[in-house]
Amino acid sequence: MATAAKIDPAPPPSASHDAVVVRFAGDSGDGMQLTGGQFTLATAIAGNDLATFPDFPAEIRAPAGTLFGVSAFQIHFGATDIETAGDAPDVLIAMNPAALKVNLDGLKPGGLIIADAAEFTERNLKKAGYAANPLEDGSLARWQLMALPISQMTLDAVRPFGLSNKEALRTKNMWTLGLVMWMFGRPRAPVVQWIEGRFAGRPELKEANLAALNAGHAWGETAELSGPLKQFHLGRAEAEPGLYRTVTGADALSLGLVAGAKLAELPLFFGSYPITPASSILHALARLKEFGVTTFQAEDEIAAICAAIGASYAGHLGVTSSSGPGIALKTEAMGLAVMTELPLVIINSQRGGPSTGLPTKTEQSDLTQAVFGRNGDTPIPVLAARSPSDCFAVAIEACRIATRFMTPVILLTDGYIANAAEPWRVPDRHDFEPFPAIFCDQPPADGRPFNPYARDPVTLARPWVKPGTPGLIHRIGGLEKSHETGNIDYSAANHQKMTAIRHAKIDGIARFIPAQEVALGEPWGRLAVVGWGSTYGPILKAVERARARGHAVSHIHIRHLHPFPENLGALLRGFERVLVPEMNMGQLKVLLRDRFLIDARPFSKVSGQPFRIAEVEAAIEEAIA
Amino acid sequence: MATAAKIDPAPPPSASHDAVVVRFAGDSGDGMQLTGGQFTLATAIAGNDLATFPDFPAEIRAPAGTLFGVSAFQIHFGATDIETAGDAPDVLIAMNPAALKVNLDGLKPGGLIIADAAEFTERNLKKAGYAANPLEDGSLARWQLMALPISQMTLDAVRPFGLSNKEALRTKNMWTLGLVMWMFGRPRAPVVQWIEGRFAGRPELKEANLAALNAGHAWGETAELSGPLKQFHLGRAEAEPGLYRTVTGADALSLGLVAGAKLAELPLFFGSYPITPASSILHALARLKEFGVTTFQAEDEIAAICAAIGASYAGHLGVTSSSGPGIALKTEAMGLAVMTELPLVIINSQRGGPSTGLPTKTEQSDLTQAVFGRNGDTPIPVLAARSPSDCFAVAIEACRIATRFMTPVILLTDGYIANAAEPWRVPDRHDFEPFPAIFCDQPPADGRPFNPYARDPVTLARPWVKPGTPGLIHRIGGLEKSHETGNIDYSAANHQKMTAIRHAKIDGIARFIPAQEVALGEPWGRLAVVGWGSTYGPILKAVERARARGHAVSHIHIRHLHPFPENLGALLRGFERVLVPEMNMGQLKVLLRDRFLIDARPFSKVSGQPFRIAEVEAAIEEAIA
Amino acid sequence: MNEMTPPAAASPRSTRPDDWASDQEVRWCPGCGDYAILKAVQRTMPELGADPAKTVFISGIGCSSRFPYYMETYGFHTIHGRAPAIATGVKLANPELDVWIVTGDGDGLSIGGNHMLHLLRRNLDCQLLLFNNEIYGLTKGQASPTSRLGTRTPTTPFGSIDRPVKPCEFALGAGARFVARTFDTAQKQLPEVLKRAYAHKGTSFVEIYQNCVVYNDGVFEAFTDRKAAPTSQLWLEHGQPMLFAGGTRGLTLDRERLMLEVIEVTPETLPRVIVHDETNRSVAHMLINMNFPAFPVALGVIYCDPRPSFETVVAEQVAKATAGKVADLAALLRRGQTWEVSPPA
Amino acid sequence: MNEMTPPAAASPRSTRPDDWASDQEVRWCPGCGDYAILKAVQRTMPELGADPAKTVFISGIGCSSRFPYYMETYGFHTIHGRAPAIATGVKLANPELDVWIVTGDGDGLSIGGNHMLHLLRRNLDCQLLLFNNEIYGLTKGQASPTSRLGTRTPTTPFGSIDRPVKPCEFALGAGARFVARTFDTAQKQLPEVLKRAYAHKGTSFVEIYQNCVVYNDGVFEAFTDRKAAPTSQLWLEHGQPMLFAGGTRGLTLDRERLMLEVIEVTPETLPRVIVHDETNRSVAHMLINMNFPAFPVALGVIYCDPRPSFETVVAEQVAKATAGKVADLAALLRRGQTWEVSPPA
Ligand SMILES: Cc1ncc(C[n+]2csc(CCOP(=O)(O)OP(=O)(O)O)c2C)c(N)n1
Ligand SMILES: Cc1ncc(C[n+]2csc(CCOP(=O)(O)OP(=O)(O)O)c2C)c(N)n1
Ligand code: SF4
Ligand code: SF4
Ligand SMILES: [Mg+2]
Ligand SMILES: [Mg+2]
Repeated sequence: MATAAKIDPAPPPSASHDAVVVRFAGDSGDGMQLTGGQFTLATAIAGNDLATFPDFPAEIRAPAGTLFGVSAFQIHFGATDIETAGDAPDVLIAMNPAALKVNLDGLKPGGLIIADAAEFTERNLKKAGYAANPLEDGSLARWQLMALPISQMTLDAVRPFGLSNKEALRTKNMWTLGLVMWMFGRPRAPVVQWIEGRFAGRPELKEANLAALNAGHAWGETAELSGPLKQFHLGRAEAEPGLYRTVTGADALSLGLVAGAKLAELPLFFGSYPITPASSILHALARLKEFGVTTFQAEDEIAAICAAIGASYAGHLGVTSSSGPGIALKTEAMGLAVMTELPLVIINSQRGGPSTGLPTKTEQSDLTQAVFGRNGDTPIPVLAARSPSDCFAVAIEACRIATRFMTPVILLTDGYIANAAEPWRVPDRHDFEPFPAIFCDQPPADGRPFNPYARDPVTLARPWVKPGTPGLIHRIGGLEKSHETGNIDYSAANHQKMTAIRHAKIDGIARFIPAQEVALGEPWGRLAVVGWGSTYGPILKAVERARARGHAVSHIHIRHLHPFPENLGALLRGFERVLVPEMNMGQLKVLLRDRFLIDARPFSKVSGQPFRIAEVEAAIEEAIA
Repeated sequence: MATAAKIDPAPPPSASHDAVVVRFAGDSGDGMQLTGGQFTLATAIAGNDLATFPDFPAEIRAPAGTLFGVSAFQIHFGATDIETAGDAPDVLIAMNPAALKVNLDGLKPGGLIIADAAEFTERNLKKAGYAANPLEDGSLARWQLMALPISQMTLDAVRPFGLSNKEALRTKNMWTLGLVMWMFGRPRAPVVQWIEGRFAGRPELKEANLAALNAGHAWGETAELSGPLKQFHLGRAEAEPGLYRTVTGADALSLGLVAGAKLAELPLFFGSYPITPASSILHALARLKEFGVTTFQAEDEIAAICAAIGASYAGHLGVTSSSGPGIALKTEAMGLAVMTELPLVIINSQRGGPSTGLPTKTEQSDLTQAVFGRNGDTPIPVLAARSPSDCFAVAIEACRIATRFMTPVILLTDGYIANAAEPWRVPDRHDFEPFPAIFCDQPPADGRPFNPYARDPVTLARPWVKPGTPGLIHRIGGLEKSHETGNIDYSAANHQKMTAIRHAKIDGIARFIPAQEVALGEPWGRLAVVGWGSTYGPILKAVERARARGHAVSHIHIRHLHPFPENLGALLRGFERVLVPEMNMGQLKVLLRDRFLIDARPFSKVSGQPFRIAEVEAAIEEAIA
Repeated sequence: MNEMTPPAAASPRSTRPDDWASDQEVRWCPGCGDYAILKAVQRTMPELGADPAKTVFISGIGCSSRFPYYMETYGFHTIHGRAPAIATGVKLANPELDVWIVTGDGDGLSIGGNHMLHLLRRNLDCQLLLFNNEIYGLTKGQASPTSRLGTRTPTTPFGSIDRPVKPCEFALGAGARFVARTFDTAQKQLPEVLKRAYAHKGTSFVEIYQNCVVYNDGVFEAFTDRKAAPTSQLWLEHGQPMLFAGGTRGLTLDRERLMLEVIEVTPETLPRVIVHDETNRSVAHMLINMNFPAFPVALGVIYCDPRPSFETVVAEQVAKATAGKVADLAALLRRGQTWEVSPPA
Repeated sequence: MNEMTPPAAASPRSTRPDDWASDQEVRWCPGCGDYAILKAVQRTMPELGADPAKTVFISGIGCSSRFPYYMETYGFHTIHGRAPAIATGVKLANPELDVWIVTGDGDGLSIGGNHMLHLLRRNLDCQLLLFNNEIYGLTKGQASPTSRLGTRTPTTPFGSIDRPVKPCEFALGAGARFVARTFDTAQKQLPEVLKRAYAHKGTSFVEIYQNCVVYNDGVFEAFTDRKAAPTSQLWLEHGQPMLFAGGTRGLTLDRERLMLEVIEVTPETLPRVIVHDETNRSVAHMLINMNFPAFPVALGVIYCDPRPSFETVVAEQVAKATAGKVADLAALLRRGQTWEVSPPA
């Protein structure tokens, strides 16, 4: 950008020069999620790597100015690989007193606060529980403070467009965005383009938003530069060549399902019932009818999974998706899918529990439920995505396993991944091997009766027959069935055999999945830090730092949680100690100890927030001590 | 009995002289369960110890003569401690060809077959899939055969009472019972008494049944005694002094709940939805209104548990009960009970799975579900009953833990225990310590606000307040709540704290339960055979035999499965090896390995049938080799 | 895996009742009303010109729900109460299939009431046969939601006290567009009702009174009995006056109290007898609510007023929403703003 | 643990609306119709002479289901759709409590439809308030079972195609004995309806149209609007003719087609106007099914015809079944045949 040359690069207020954490915080109505999203896009296009963490209240629209109505969006970006949304912000934008109060704790010592001074009115201060104005009473001395009358400056900037006061104030997020974009030298073009599209029908709003954006930007350029406001220069992150976009986990998962169905050459049937944070997948897929996607908003989660089972039975790729309480409701029907050996993908966007718990907070406390949570011996493969973009590949893998092995598959993601965004190299058609589904559509050649529970000797999958196929009429159901004919059979030997087969089929999947890799470090050493799911970023960074301090620590991140990759046991035995950081009370730990009889030690965090790198670092230090 | 003296005691056809296994098998319509039940009662009264195994078809009334319509009742009884229903029958009563075919496999070599020859007609043979009559073609040479025209002899005996042919034939089970009672010198008085009560309104049926019973008995007394039919003499089993009756697990569990509620000084609310094999508890309790028992047949399992939660909230002891698919449906609501910390007893009468599975067959495959099967970190104590009579004490223990610790409790029983009968020493009021429930009914003295999540420092239980209590108005729900006030609180620190408290409360129960005992053997040795639930009998007997052969084997049977007794880890570490026989694919094994990091080895049987002693014996031999 | 032969001819052929009987041994109690229904269905299928391979029977759990095993068609014996939900997935995935749901009073109205409600309001094209024996057969005789007040069962030893659901009334309340009622041994009329149900596009709700000989024997006898039939059964026919008892009695509307009334039919009173209009929802409610024996039991097609069926509307919306759109996955993946990272020079 | 003071006086005292407001901050969106309902309820409770400590509000999940937090009564915010089941346990355990259920169109009619059905047929004594905003508020605006055809939401981007449930019609079909309808801003009539609901012994089903300003703003405006009110609202009163538009129009029955009809009221036509009889179920169906704007929207108590309530019948049965029986646990344990094993001599 032209302006960049004019500015004297000053050291950023953060300790690190190649990555910065910015947190936008304001009232639910202040548009912080939108501001964050636009800044994310501009940052991605500027060539930084990044990770985001939207952190919004459970209420739809909480009363203005309250503490529980604060909505925040954090972004971590820089010239290096970014794997977490950042431990502690370098910069905090606080649009009102409540936003300041709720978010101050996390701010780095010496970090920069940009506050809308116009909103620090007596009324708002009181709502936030401040006795005195923190912008004035010296209580923020540990940080750098820029108190600007943002609301006022916005009103001035948009005056020409004749908006109501309320409408005019709504553009203050654009003013702020303009300022922050100037700070980090982000291109304004993508935001301009977005504003033009969004307000195409309301020219006065379009102009006002553009004006606010530009005014904020201009203010940065022209304001007194000796204050704490500095422009940062961050190099481009190194990235594999290719075409990039940003995706949230929910986006990538939806796209992965569409791609998975295409690779399987099947229409996709998605049965779901709204629930936070799973709904966004349903929302995304509902718009993709031209890709052969049928979405069905069912009356409840039971109907949703049952309809998906029905669709799979009829030859579609049935998928269902939910969270917490909704997943609990699906467990009976999961058993039916196991018994009838039909393909099915069950997506669990984990959130804080127990019960209704913390609907908008993240957690990984449904792993043991996924592996063990059904009546009977009822094995189901379990996969987990580790990051927003990873959701794409994991969704495809779930489709592959479900159709190839005729089995339900549970895919675990979580509230953090679902909402967080990161740059994603758009895959092309050669990145994934097709796995066309094979339907049995002919009776046996020799006139022998057709056996719906005859099995493929390699995968142990039973044949998939679409009702409607002449000559293959048969019946299935949830009662134990003869190991060949599929007719009801309660005999002792048959049940023993079928139980064994159901286990062997799922255990055997281990032979058809990639060997466990080491995410960072040697395949041996003093300590393996073993994780799964969305803790990938903090664990990787923490291990990186520990290694930088010379420790023989490696990071292993498991995608296939049931069955485990065949080499996992041997790999783990190559380490003296095993540490398992999880956002639960120690669930992967249970699986590892049971399976490999190794002294895997849990490191638990159950606060509804992702791990901080420093927390994992400290746990590593303790573990190797 | 007078007749006993007349008969020359002959060696029984079984190898063992102090215990015998008899299996009654016939068509579903032949009344075998009833016959078995009456024989059981007479046997108990005769002073033998015993165990039974009713084994009936899933169909309500299968077409006569078919293989799948065969219903069997096995009883093992003798002068020694009887802990299983017996590996292999010594005597098989086969009322038709299908009954013979289905049950012949298990019969001991040299065992006795008593068959109703009159039913071995061409038509019946064909229905059972016999090409030739096995009573005549020599195919039963390995066994001793007594083919009698029982139907014919019954018709002759009841002719005077003017019954229809159909009605008359219905009494043939009494003829058979009479014969078998003669064989084992059982007193007929209790059966006579039962017949008189049952047919009080139908004198002709009463007389006919009595006549049939006596005719069968007389036939034994007068028939040719040189054949395979011998009279057996079994001494009385040694038993603790006291008053005895027989109970099935379902009986004992129902009585235990009534007793538990009484010890807690609470009315009992039982919400359930019919399902095999859990329904019998609902049936039993529905008749006990005078004991302050409210039963509620809900529209489904979800409503059943929810109504029980509502009743507990209102100050009753809420209990719910189901099996397999029904338990799966309750998991969401269990989370609510954990979050709101209300007492609740959840009874799972386990049956064969997955899915609808094998409704009438037994299994213990819901243990990991009980421990892990919920969304979120949602700990619930888990108990298991080991025998029909043990159900009484375990039900009381479940009530105690639920009310004392303000928590749902899962009680595991299974289809085998539910239906099987054994002698039970009727407890008296001193056998169990009362544990009166304490309701909080007063606001804090000092005018401080009432905190529904304030805790008892010892048990960590929160106060139980009945709605209706003045001054203690408050609100609860399934969202995460502040650790004191119980108001909604999603903050990170609070969720971390509440998660920890919920775990600490349940883990802490370990301090208030009995230490783990050794069922048989030393608390150290080469091998610990560790079991839970209904495998108690076969494991005990197998360990007894192994010990008799000089092996350093002990039997440990766990009632408290979560949390484990505090000494369990140390106890198990005293053994070189640990073998875990289970009627599942290895579930307790998972818990033991995770918790104690010991190389517990599974021994699995998943056939819908209880273990045979010999199977466990063989596994022991292999494990110590 | 089974080896394959060359494709069989897939064209529908005419069938005989036997072609619809599977090789599975029928496992209901001797004398159970389910046998009669099975027979009637197997007899009717050929007349519908249906194709066994294109027919799917879907059921929940219960004695009644064993039905699919005995039909030589595709069959899915699912879980308790959920057949409507599974059927919805099947039919949305392949609208070409003839979908029949078989359920019981417990399966359909106790645990499964909610799915029934939503099936009916969505109006998925299928036939739903509810075998109402006013009891739980399979689990050995507990009270069901249709059991009459006072019914003594193992769970209601002192008599049932929950007021029973009226299945047809519930169906109408849920928005059903086709409601019919018949009984197991009505071997003449049952097939006719099945034909009408099959012809109706949308969810055809058919309540079939079914005798459970073991646990609830004879509860319907008072009106299903051959002797009682003329005076106790009112077989409805669209466009025909509501007559019974051999035409000697009829139904009329008491226009003051807005209620139905039974009248003796004479040439003078005949014009007062209501003519059955299947599309009149209000009259349907009244017919369903008539109390026996003060009134006869209304049987046959009580209500039929078609609306577009769910899977049709879904298909139409898909057609409209996708018109002119190309399913370009590569383009989809690139949607939104993208940027290029070029290989290092 | 809290320390205890001597027992407080438990006698009901007269209350003011403020006494019914809890100390919890109300967290609905500014402008949400839920506020008006809350206000009306808090205003009505004193008039009922109710006792806060004997009152329990039970809800499921949804914006509407947050209601109990704001009432200074006992409250239980349960799980999605299950409030009726929990309420059943509460009321059976303690019939003395005044039980109120608050639910939404999603909570009560989507996931919770089955429990609603069984609550209504059993007729548990409680008030059920269904806040119908024709949308899922809490989960951010997806279509609900009452959303109108064509409603565009994140899950129905091309318009909703499931035919909506009519809550009152469903309630009647489920056997409800009290059905009323009103709306959030009807601050005059809403309390009257609540009083009637409270007075009715049995399940009082009250549908309350409620405006969701964020996701479904203004869907009821056409008839709730003050200006439209006279011509669009028909407030029913038992024993009164069904008049609206300031008495210039009324409802009559077309006795040929057996359907309702709107007529201009003149002294001559007035006798033809139907007089509202709350106990007439058939007319209730017709009133509920009237299509707006061809017909006005029927409001107030549409149907009320009490039957014994569930917990009463349960209690009666218990009394009868236990009359003269003693709860002798020791005897119970000894029931059936017993034998004595004596200590070794
Ligand atoms: C989730 C679940 N709950 C309970 C059961 C047990 N169950 C099986 S069938 C049935 C009732 C069947 O009644 P109905 O639908 O009337 O069928 P019928 O046997 O009378 O034909 C019940 C409660 C089950 N299989 N699954
Ligand atoms: C088992 C379960 N499924 C889904 C959800 C998510 N959920 C919460 S409220 C709600 C719908 C609420 O709609 P409604 O009852 O109409 O209430 P409103 O918010 O409109 O007042 C849903 C789907 C949940 N909490 N639990
Ligand atoms: S129990 Fe009743 S419904 Fe079931 S098969 Fe037997 S007679 Fe028929
Ligand atoms: S989302 Fe709608 S229903 Fe919910 S609080 Fe906001 S306005 Fe009210
Ligand atoms: Mg039934
Ligand atoms: Mg709503």
